[in-house]
Amino acid sequence: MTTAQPDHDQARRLLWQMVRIRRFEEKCVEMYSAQKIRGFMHLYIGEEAVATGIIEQLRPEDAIVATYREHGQALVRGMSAGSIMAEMYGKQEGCARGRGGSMHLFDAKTRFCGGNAIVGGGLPLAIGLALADKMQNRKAVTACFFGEGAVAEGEFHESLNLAALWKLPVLFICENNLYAMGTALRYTESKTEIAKKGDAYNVANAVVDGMDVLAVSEAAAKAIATAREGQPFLLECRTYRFRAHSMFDAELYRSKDEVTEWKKRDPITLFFDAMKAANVLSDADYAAVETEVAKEVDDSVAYAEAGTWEPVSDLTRFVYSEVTAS
Amino acid sequence: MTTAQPDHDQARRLLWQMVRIRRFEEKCVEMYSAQKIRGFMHLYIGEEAVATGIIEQLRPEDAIVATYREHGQALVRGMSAGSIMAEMYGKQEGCARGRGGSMHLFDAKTRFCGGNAIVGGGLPLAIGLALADKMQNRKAVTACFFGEGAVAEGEFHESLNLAALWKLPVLFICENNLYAMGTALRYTESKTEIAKKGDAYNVANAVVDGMDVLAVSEAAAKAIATAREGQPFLLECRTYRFRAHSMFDAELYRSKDEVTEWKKRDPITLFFDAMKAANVLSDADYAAVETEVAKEVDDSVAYAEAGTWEPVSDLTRFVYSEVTAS
Amino acid sequence: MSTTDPPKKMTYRDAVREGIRSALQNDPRVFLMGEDVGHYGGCFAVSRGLLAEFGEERIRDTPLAESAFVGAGIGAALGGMRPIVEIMTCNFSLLALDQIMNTAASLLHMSGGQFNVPLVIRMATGGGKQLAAQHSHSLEGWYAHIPGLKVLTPATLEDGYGMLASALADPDPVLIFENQTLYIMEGELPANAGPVDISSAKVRCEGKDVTILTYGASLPKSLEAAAKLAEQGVHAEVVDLRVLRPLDDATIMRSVAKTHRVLIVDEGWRSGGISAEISARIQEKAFYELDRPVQRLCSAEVPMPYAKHLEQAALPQVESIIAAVQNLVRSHG
Amino acid sequence: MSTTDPPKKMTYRDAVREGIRSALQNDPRVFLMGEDVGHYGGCFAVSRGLLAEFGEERIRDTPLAESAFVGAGIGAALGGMRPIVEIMTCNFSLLALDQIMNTAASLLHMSGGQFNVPLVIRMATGGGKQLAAQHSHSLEGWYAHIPGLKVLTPATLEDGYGMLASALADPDPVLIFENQTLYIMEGELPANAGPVDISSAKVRCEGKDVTILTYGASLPKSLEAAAKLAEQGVHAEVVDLRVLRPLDDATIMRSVAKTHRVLIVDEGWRSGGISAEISARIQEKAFYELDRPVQRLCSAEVPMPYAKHLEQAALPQVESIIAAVQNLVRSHG
Ligand SMILES: Cc1ncc(C[n+]2csc(CCOP(=O)(O)OP(=O)(O)O)c2C)c(N)n1
Ligand SMILES: Cc1ncc(C[n+]2csc(CCOP(=O)(O)OP(=O)(O)O)c2C)c(N)n1
Ligand SMILES: [Mg+2]
Ligand SMILES: [Mg+2]
Repeated sequence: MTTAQPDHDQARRLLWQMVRIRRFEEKCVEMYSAQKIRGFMHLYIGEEAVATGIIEQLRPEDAIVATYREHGQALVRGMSAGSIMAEMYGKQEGCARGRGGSMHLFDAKTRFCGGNAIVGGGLPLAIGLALADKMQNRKAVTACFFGEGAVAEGEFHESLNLAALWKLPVLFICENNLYAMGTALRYTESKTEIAKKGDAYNVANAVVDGMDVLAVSEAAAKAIATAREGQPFLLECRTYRFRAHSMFDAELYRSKDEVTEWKKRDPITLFFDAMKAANVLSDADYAAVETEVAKEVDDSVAYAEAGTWEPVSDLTRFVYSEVTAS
Repeated sequence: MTTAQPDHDQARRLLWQMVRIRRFEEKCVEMYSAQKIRGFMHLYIGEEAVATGIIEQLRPEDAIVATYREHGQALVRGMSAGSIMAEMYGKQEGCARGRGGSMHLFDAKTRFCGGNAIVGGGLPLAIGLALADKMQNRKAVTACFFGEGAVAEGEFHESLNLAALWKLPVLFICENNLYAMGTALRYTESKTEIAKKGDAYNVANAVVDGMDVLAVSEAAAKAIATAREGQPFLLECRTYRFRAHSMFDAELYRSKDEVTEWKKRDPITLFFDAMKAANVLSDADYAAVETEVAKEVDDSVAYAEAGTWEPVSDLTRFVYSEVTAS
Repeated sequence: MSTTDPPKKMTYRDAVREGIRSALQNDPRVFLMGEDVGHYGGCFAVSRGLLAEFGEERIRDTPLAESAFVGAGIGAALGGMRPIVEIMTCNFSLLALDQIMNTAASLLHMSGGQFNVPLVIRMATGGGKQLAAQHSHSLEGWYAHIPGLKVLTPATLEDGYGMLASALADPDPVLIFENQTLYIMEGELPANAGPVDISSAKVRCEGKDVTILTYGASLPKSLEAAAKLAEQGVHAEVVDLRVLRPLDDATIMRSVAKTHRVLIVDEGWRSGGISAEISARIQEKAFYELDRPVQRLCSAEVPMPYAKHLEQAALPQVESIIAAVQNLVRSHG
Repeated sequence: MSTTDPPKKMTYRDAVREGIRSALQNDPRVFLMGEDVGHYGGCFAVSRGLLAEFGEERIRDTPLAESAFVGAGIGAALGGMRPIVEIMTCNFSLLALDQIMNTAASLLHMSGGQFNVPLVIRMATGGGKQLAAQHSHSLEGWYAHIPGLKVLTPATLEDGYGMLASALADPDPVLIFENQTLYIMEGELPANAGPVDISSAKVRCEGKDVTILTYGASLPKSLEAAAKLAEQGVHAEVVDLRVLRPLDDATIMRSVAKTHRVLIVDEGWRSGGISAEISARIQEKAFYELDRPVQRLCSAEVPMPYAKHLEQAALPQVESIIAAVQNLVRSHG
């Protein structure tokens, strides 16, 4: 850890957010096995430092656009674990009434604009959100998360150009976990330095160790400050997913050793050990966080279990709006 | 002219190609006014050095993918002026039987693969042609022409990446004439150095004065050699169209002065003056070229006029193939 | 403007431009975005003059990047703006189809009703100008397949002018298809023109013998055909569908119940086009009203050829409409 | 293999894989290209094992760049190869629609017959696996609107295996839609399985009372419904359309002439879907054979919801097919 030390409360909060993601998703796996959750489900385990480091630096008025691997972003942003779990159960108490599932979490209150399962599809949306903020003189930033796989899509190119051309307050966050499903970065990019691609558009850029939550926080703070002044920023976070791509993945494309190696840099352990060494956090803190989180996760399951099924007669609702926009 | 001098025959040929394009298109304008030609027609006048410099360096086995502004490419490639004029008349003697018109010239014999009117749409096609050549161990290059407007499209990005990733023999030629219809480059690219964009993909690149046919030839020779070895190349040719974007353009977006200024660098005059000064070409050469070309152009009109209309009963032909592919 | 002012003579193009201008004047959230809408004055000169009047922020030239600027329109709509996105021709809209179907049309549903998308996309459509296969498709009927979208096809000056305001007032994504050949159509716009209804079809010409259901550039052709047929004593009722999604079944069935014979005239391709849907619905809802099977006159199923005689042969024409009606009235006694 | 060998037990997924393998073995021009077809083994495990067998050149993992790799497929086809391009699901194919419609489907025509495109695109389609709105659309019927394309919907192991070879032998672009829910279907593939006809529909179950026209994942459901209906004395003829473009009108009309009552079961959305086209054609070509209006049972017009009970309610089901048939047989006496 090379960056400035957080104080106890700050450190505890970062730890808490990362542990929330971890334990929540472990529970998701359990519930998937119990067939309470279905469809495609993508886990963020191993990548917790990224969402945590970045979203903790955002303001309430900022917007977020995420991918199908967005449980972490949603939790850190402040969406309730219950509403997310209920969503994955398909209950109408879910954050998208059970219409979206794991890949399509939404929350208008916190400007959490999804949950987009088209790789690269969120980037143009982020451009538009930022444009709207700019045209209405709001000092908000749009944080747009995507994987390194999305970099090959035309939307990446079109969107970075627009953001720079129109001087939009967008923070592009590339979660470079080295694989797009089972395809390694070297099979998808002729030039594998992602951040550098910003240069082609005059988009300021940086690379950060995505396993180090303090490094991410610091990089995010700078990047967000740049974006808030109307200069888009591309932040590449080098990270790794510890689990399979989704629940259907036989992981033929990477070795156990590679996974083991990366797990040695578990973002939670890494952070807690450093904080303990620096006497910022104690084992008791850790235990308390775990207890707190365990309760939250259990509650989320209880909430989802208690949830109700939307009546089938409502099937065709939400295809068109029920009220007229002002 | 900074490059090596061509000999008399070479110089005469370059001059001849450029004059062919110029006079042919002037005739096209006449025929458009006479309502013999309709639809969208885009002129290459002013840009002749680009197609000439590049295509003269290609081999018969190489392929060409061009845009809707492709009369020049087609002529230099060796398609007959008559078949092009007849195409624009809509006659069945046209190179696409009158089905394509000005924007869709095609010729299988010379591997002239169109004539694509979707901006950026030709680039993926070029990738595929080059891939086919590579997989079949043919040492052919695919030359893909597009305007600087196409650079903003996602296909540019996706295609350059694929070309470099798969080491394909593609020469990307960006005809940077500063405008995409009426939109100046500064309104479409956050970073206006087009060639440099190749760096984001590890695609070798260069900029060349597109009004100087010898400079283009020299740059093309190098670029093609690189491509033939399986390394794609991006060549930006800085040029200018002397005419409106198409026949429907009021040219509100650029000043007469700017056009006048560029016309001082007319590629034909520039080249002939230099060749004359170097005693490579004479006024008599020029006059002979003009006479030759005038005849070719007149013949093309005669050919088109003598052409026939495809029977309406054949309307639905060529939607599906009439023979089974082997 | 008072309702007693005389109507203004103008083209359909002018009417569309006036509609855009009025929307920009009335609502600061409205802006126009697309390729060449500003400095060039619009590919079809629709937006000429608007840049000078409203400035670069609100008449926003975009790079060639259909997917991104349509997506940006969606995002801007979510962010509280009311964007009008122009796509030059519907062929190019294919580059943005992912954004249109997977995002614009789906977002409200995926978000459980939280994120509606008040976006308007205008695009030119149709053949007849010898622009060949990549500039001449008629895809409005095809788009009408997509739940979550509304699809409008203004075919009169009033609709060219007034549908935009109604579309902007709609909370959900609305696509407006302007047929390229209509831009030069001349007519009169009432001085008090304003937003028009965007939920119903309209009978443009009353008749008792046969119903012609049509829209877009085929409307004037159908009206001309009806006038000529009237001279022969055949009275065709011409219904302008106006809205292809959702279809106004009531108006359609009312006319079917009156005439018992139906011809659908559609510039789109026949197989799987909007004409098929209308035919199927009439069968489902008015089968026993039909004296004859519903007939369809559509464009030939070819990517549009450039040559004029072929292109004209590919499209529905006054003569072919007349022939189809005569056949329908005559056949099977 | 001799025709007397016993049929092999396998899944539809295996059959599709065997079809690909056999194509790769038989023709050096054939290669498979798409996202995760190689190292991952295919999103739906269809191509598992093929990379090891055929190597990286012929089992070509692509970056996420649908437009470019579909376009590259077109170019490779022009260049003499026989590419099989896989798009993971038909929702993602929207990113490549420009290449598919404006190039693949149009090139032969625009070039006056010079450049045909022998390209095969395979994609997964359909709902039923709780994958929600961006992974569950059924767009095969929508694609069938496009002239220049052929559209296949294999619903049996034989077709899953054999349609590919026929598609590769076709000189023009062919799209093959594999319904996601069929991959786990078990069955037998005859030892002498080979290329199958790709121009005709097939009667999968004979019947005299009513015709069920269907395809894809609705075929097994329709057959199950027919079996149950038979127990009630209602004999439904089940026709597997197999090819959505061009439709095999002859087989359809033959069945209509036999039963006089028709139900179309289509997992696509209703409005403007292939069901509409079939209904319209039957009306046009067999109006006086119909005892009842043609009925359609389609998916609800919603972007697919995630929740299982809603998704199942959105799709045609055995029960709803039975109910629709009963209604058709009963109604109007
Ligand atoms: C346009 C599109 N193509 C393909 C897919 C299928 N798909 C889902 S996730 C994924 C891999 C994406 O990798 P990356 O962007 O690196 O994100 P990660 O999953 O690693 O977080 C693919 C190919 C998709 N959802 N959208
Ligand atoms: C995808 C797409 N979008 C828009 C258009 C309309 N259009 C035709 S040419 C053109 C300008 C292209 O400019 P550039 O690429 O610089 O080529 P130039 O015409 O200058 O040679 C535009 C916008 C199109 N044909 N295709
Ligand atoms: Mg990744
Ligand atoms: Mg240009």
